[in-house]
Amino acid sequence: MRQVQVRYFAALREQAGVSEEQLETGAATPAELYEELRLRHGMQLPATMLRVAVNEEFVEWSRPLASGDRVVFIPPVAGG
Amino acid sequence: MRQVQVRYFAALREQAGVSEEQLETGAATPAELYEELRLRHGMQLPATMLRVAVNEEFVEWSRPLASGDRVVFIPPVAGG
Amino acid sequence: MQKFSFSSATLYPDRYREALADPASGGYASFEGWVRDNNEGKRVLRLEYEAFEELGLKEGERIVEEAIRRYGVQKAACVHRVGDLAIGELAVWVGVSSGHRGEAFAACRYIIDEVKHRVPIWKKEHYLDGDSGWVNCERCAEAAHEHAHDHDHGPVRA
Amino acid sequence: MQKFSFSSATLYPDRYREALADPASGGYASFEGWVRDNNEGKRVLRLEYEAFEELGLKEGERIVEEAIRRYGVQKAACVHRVGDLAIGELAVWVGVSSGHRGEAFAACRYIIDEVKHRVPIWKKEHYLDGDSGWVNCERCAEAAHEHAHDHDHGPVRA
Repeated sequence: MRQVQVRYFAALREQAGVSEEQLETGAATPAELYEELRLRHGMQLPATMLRVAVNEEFVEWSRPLASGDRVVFIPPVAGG
Repeated sequence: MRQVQVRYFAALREQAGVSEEQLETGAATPAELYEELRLRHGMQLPATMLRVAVNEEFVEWSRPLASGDRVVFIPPVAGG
Repeated sequence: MQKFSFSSATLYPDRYREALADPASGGYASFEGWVRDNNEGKRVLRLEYEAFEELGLKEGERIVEEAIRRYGVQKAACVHRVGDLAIGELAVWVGVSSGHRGEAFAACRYIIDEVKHRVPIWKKEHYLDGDSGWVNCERCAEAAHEHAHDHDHGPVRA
Repeated sequence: MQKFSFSSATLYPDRYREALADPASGGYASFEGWVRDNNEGKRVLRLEYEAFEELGLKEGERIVEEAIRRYGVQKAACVHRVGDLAIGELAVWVGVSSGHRGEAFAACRYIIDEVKHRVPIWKKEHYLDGDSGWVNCERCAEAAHEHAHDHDHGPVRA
């Protein structure tokens, strides 16, 4: 099990009903973690619509997770 | 003979040594008028490098001149 | 000034421009995004910008540096508002100074295009009809509605 | 504001921009031309702009109207300085507001390009070496030198 921090923004924050959480997870990658959290929070956005960042950098969904990682799932952006 | 007003700007003003003059001319067109003024003022810029305006509008060099016309010879511009 | 930054207060382009001034630069191109009163046929009353600032700062700075390198311009910067904005308020500013105007325009365009696509910023519009939505996230909205609907009829959370 | 104007005093882009603000416009592109300290390898100390204002106003307004029609933008304007300018001073400002940024950039570019080629404005640069010259008018300068030379040795005027 790994201890990770997850932050939520925008539509995901509203769907998760929380902006940040610390959690213990068996997920080995962000992809697995997102599936776990979708079930827990009822988020319906598929991962294909998102990007993911770990420790404030964009990463692949298959990057191995480590304890202490800070994970952010990024819904479609709309700056400007 | 026609009575016309001529204004000079920039390089032409400096070459003519005057910024405006009223004159009597036998020139029937701006092209003829410019040749007359080149001789009088020693301006060496050929008409091919200039444009000409009469009564505050660009015109052809062959446009007939009338008494009371306000003529401006326009050296290469450089705004901005 | 920082190449990319966020601001929760009003933006002042005149101040930022001074930071880009350079005696060797003859041209300055800038772009500003203002809050419009309409989007896709709906009347917008106000909006909110939310950003993942830690990553946004890095990605924004990368974009500005790419533009400087790619177009050989002198200086460039971008500032993006976050928080609540009213109609007509300035949401984003981009400025580029350069020896030549063609490059200034191209770099400015590059920065605003990339910022819109790559920087983690989200815009929520509040409409006249009482509805609201996250822009570019139609399926997010759908998902949110379905979720709310499910929620009315029973718990969906673990 | 007037679509095109001349000013013999400092330009204030922030004021002009306000005149272009429109609740339906989400994008604003602007261009500023600043006085550079160099041109074609020569150090420039200061410069003068001279304009044939009566015709310049008409031609400038035509250019701005062409840009609005051609690119379908909301509003556009241009202000050009005349008189003596120091290094770093603002010589020309162009602003365009539009629903879409692509059109705003294109219209802004069109206006500055056309103004530089069509509006009767002349720029005289004063160089560090004591020389001066009318920009884009190399043969004018030559002609002026030859004239001055002739003049030293005898009258050339009728």
